[in-house]
Amino acid sequence: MTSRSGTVAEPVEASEPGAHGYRRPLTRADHVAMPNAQVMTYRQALNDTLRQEMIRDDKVFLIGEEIGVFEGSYKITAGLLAEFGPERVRDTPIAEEGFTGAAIGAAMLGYRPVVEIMTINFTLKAIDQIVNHAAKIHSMFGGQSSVPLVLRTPGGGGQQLAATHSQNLEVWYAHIPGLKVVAPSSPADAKALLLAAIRDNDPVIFLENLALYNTKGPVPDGDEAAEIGRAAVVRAGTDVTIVSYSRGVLTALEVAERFEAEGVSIEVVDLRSLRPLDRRSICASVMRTGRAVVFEDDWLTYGIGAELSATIAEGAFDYLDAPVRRVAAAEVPLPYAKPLELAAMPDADDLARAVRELLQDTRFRK
Amino acid sequence: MTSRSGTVAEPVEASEPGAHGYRRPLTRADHVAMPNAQVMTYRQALNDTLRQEMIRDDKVFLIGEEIGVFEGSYKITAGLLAEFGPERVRDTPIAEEGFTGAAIGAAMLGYRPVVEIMTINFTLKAIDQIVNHAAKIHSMFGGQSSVPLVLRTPGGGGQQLAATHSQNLEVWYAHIPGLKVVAPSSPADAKALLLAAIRDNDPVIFLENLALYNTKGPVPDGDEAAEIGRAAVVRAGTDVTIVSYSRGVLTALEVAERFEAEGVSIEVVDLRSLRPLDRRSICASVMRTGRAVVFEDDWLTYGIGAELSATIAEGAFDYLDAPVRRVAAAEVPLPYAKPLELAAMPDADDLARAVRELLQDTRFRK
Amino acid sequence: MPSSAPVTSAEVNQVAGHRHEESAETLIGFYREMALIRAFELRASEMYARARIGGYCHLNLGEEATVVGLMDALQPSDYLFTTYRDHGYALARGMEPGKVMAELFGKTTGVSRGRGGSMHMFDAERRMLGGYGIVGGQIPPAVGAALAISMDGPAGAETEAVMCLMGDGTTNIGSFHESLNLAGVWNLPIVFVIINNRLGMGTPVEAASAEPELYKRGSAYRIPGVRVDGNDVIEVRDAALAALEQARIERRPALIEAMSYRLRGHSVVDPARYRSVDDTAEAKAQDPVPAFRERLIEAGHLDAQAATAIDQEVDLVVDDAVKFAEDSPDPSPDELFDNAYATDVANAPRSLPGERLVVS
Amino acid sequence: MPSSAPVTSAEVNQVAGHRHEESAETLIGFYREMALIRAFELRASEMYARARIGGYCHLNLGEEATVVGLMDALQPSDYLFTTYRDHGYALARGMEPGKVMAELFGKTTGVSRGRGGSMHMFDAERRMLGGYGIVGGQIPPAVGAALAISMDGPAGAETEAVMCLMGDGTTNIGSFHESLNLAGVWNLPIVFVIINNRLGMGTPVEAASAEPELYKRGSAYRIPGVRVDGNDVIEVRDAALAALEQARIERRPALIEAMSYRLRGHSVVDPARYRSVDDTAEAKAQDPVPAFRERLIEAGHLDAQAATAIDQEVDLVVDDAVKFAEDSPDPSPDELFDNAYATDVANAPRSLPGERLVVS
Ligand SMILES: Cc1ncc(C[n+]2csc(CCOP(=O)(O)OP(=O)(O)O)c2C)c(N)n1
Ligand SMILES: Cc1ncc(C[n+]2csc(CCOP(=O)(O)OP(=O)(O)O)c2C)c(N)n1
Ligand SMILES: [Mg+2]
Ligand SMILES: [Mg+2]
Repeated sequence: MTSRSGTVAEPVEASEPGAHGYRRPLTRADHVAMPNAQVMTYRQALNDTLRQEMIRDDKVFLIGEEIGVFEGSYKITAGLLAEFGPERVRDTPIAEEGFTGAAIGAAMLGYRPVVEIMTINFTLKAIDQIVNHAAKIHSMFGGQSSVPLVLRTPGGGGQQLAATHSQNLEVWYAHIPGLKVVAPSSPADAKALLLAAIRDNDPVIFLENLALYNTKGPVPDGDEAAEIGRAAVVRAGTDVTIVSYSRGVLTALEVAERFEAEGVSIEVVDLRSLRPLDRRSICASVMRTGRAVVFEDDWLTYGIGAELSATIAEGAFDYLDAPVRRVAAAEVPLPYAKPLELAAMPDADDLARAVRELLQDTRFRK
Repeated sequence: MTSRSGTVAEPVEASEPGAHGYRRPLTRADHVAMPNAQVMTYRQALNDTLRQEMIRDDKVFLIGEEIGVFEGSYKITAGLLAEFGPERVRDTPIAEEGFTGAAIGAAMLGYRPVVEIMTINFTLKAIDQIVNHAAKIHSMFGGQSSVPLVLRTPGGGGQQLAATHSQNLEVWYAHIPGLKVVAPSSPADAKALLLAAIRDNDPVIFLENLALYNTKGPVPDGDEAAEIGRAAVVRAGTDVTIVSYSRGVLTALEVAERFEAEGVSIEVVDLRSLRPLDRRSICASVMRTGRAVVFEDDWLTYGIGAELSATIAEGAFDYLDAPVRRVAAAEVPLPYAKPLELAAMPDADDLARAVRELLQDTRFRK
Repeated sequence: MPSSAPVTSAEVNQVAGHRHEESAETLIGFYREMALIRAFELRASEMYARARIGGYCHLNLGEEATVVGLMDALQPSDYLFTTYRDHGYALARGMEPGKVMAELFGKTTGVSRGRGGSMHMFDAERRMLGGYGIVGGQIPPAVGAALAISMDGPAGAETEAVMCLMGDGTTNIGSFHESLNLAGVWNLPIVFVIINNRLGMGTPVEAASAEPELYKRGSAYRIPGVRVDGNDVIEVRDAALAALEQARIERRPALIEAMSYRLRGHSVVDPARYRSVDDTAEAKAQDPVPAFRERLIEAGHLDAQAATAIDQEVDLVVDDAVKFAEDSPDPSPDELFDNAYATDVANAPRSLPGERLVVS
Repeated sequence: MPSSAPVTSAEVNQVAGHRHEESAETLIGFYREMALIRAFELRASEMYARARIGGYCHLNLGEEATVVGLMDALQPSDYLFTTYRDHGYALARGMEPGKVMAELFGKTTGVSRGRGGSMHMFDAERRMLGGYGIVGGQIPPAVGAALAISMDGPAGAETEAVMCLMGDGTTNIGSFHESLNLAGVWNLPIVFVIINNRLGMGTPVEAASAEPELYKRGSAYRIPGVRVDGNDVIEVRDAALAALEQARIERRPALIEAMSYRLRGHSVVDPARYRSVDDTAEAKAQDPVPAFRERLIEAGHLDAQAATAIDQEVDLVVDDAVKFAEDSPDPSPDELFDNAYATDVANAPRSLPGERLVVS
């Protein structure tokens, strides 16, 4: 068995379970100069951006369970009911299929609903509406209608929520033509990608992560949207590429820091968009470094990392000095007990070990 | 644009849509000697096996929409209501979540339900029960209960059923720990894997394919179950490995025949089990041939082929002469119109072209 | 108590006061529409047998009176959501028969540009927001359209409403429940219509629904329900008018169950062997199209010759539709990625099967 | 008509004839159980604050009378399916407090071996077939258990039945509808119980359910419904007995709505700021545990001293439970793949994060 590094708790909101936060390594925001930026949490960036877009466009409205009176399970919508009223911050019964479908219908009539589903685990209840309806309507009806809808939902384990409440099922959505799937890793991207998602005319799955809500970083003023479909090199390096997304990027950056001390230069690619997938940026990085590790919280087989590994092996074949390494979760329903949860979930130590083995396998010399 | 080969229609059952069958190339059954085997359709093999298992074990029962009086949308359960009565061949209301969940509960009490969901597209309605319940119950409750359930469902496009009725979503299930997923490509495997699935104590997704039901092959007598988790080399070859499953295997075998005439020897690996995935057999084949093409009906990005390509690149890195080639469907909701459907779905010509390019890239010489 | 006492159609009509004498012209117009649907569906069946149409193909044969009655009650500004059994609704909502047939043929001139086929007719202009192939799939979006209307502005006799159609078998799926509850709790202008043709594929209503009097199912959401004779175009129309009025003015949802009879199999390829001779005979005996023709002749609105002239006229319309569809171009494979997305984005996949992954 | 007339609890009890005087011993036993749940939940809350318990943790505080009444009505051979709010049910169904606490602590001695945690208590022997965390997720499997019973053999007073619990908010999700319909159409021996604590997280019943009198929702499936005072342990127990009897003997499902009041937030970390001072005060005023204590003292079944003795006794039980949980071993990471599957198969994945893919 591997030993696990202890995690340092950050203060968590009362509405969040457990006390197992993550150490916040440097984020993208720390690496990129941002004029007119304020430092804030990922949660705050989401909240501000929702507010900003609701002010800008009165067709934008929020819909979901407990987003109004309760202010959201994870308090992302705090204060918005008071500001915009119950019609634009619409609390729903527990009926994910019904209200997600209703958001689709409203979108077909020109509204721009932002749906919150409490966690990605519950999106399964609405998946027929998401995949067989939202994703199909534009194309199947010959372009006569579109579904400008954003579905915000957090994924991720590590909070001792056990098997049914700790999944990372984004690969399912990332697989579906007609959907777009984005997964910001920093507060700045949370804002920029949410702006892009709300303004896009297609259904966008906006993946959040329980462990990111309290992370902090600078967020620029203004309203510059990100470009959906583009990855970002969030840390430049020359020796190894780590590709990840969402929470995984923080772990990747942490590991990159560790190796810097040893003189190993790691480049970190943040996917940001899972669909479309920016194969070009991923492969370009690996062409520079010749070594690749892909990192995700999800189960290994048929996960996001499978596509990444395949993409790299196919697109940068001649540049690879050794096979791509995948670091992902153990393939079991995530147990409740902390020692088992820690053993099952990939962490910085696991990632560092894989990087180290890859360096050895390729006889890396400074 | 690529040109598409015409397809030759086989007689289809009255309950099947369209007249667009597939040419039946040689199947595994034609290549393996089978004593005491009768030639029959894939449909008949399923029907016989269900009957056989219901006779053997009175805990086995069938449940699903229109499986009794209507004899099944695709007539897989024909005659069974008359033979076993409405309790063991249970017609249900249109309520996939309800009756799949009910099958789970019955399985927890010791029954062995075989659920039919008309097509994989409708499994989305039941997916919370499948993924958050059937797949979790054994592990999450500490092994105190198990869910010996088989969920039979056909996938696949090519019948002009349009975007919501033509999907291949098996990769979703193949991704989930706690589930087993099998996908027979021949009548013999349909029997052997169904026997295995029914006798297994875990939930097994049993993937059928609309285009396979009328295909024929020898099916051995007796009741030898297959081993879940093992792939099979269904055609031996030395120059290229094609990895596929379900209907794709037939296309792979057809292409292999084509190339044989040119003196290129193609090995075909039939996954049979998508979860667990038999990485060893896949990589062993590629280590022999040095060239790999993966073929599937599903969309390319994050499909089954992504995992296969990654697996090969990671497991047979030093044996590959060129990157793995993936042949899969164009990433659009499948259109109704035949020319568009043909353009979107991968066929033998597409596969042959990829094989030919791979041979060229690797300067293949006889 | 709104949830317990079943409301009869007579009551609804009285309340709303819609029962009035129809002019001969109106009635003849209804007959023409019913006859057109009948002719169109028979031709569709034939075209399927001749492999001009593929996939699944579900017909409205036997449901013509319901189709025409419902569509007549709608205002042009109302929104319609329906099922895969949608040809008749497309026609009665005013879509050109040629374009409907072209959709069945998978042609670029089809109402959904050949992308949707039989199950997926759509016409943004006529506010027919789709036939849907997933059982119950149309209901939540229909509720959402009603939600949009309710957000657009206050109630009133001139405001828009939504009509959402479904089969009897569909009342047993979860989305039915979630949707009716949402419509009830949010007070939305929507009329749910159950076309009870007594079967969901081969399953009788009694085997599928623990409460087989389906109009009563609204009681779980305080939505009043009414059962009407689906073979009576006027009764259907009046019930729909009353329900739509309630939806517009009171912003309260309503539920209508139209009792109907499927003349043939579930789809064109279903020989319906599971149906008894008696049952098939009864369906035929209740066939609304000849019955309405008879009724108009008896009432003196039409003579046999005029009726036959209509039958011939709609046959010609269908001939033209077939010709239009046949002459229309097939979509070109080059168009495969058209409308893949409504907003273009970077790196959207556009590879054809087997194409080399281009990344550099 | 079974679907329209609401049945009162009094009627049910009369019909089934269960209302009889309870012995002092029985009543005191009920109090002890209620007091135990109360003490256990308060300690669980404390242990959560001290980070001994993680994840989500939902308490039965305020629902003790309902919990005890329902569990008393069950035979040992009956099956129970419940929600994530399951500690009290686990205790009242006879699971050892130490093992329940150990589950909360994530220990190997927990009732689900530490795999499930607060939301997922399970005891095969006691036929408690699980707490379930997905809203409505337990309902279809519960119906399936009843289906299994119905396939096992004919009805009868001695046969098994299923009890399926859910919250008020849960009645709005699709699986509720599908499941009740299946139970109705298949005549299954199951009793559905809605614990109406007036809130689903922060949402009041009236904002979530178009028919807020939830016992009436059975009418859409011809399932008779009854509303009982969830603070009255005897009334709850009697309604459950009557419903179970009907399920056993007639193989007909039943629906009970127990009116209750959640004393605290939705889960231990919810400060419930959305609740008014009045509402919280009322919940407290209706608190069933002190009320029942009072009642027993007034009736002369207990004196204050004896009551206090019980309170102290259950506190000791909980002390022991905590000690047992604390002393129990943590699961070892080596056990991660235990029970990954019930039947071993070739190539089942057993890699730890970051391990090299071994294939040759
Ligand atoms: C979710 C789902 N399950 C099953 C099907 C297959 N199916 C198509 S139509 C149908 C019967 C529907 O019956 P009903 O609602 O009465 O409508 P009708 O066909 O009689 O108009 C079924 C089961 C489907 N399309 N979607
Ligand atoms: C499908 C699904 N949606 C949402 C949730 C989050 N959730 C957990 S409990 C709950 C409220 C349930 O309310 P109710 O049924 O009244 O039960 P109570 O908690 O009051 O006992 C919600 C929305 C969930 N667990 N599952
Ligand atoms: Mg029907
Ligand atoms: Mg509640």
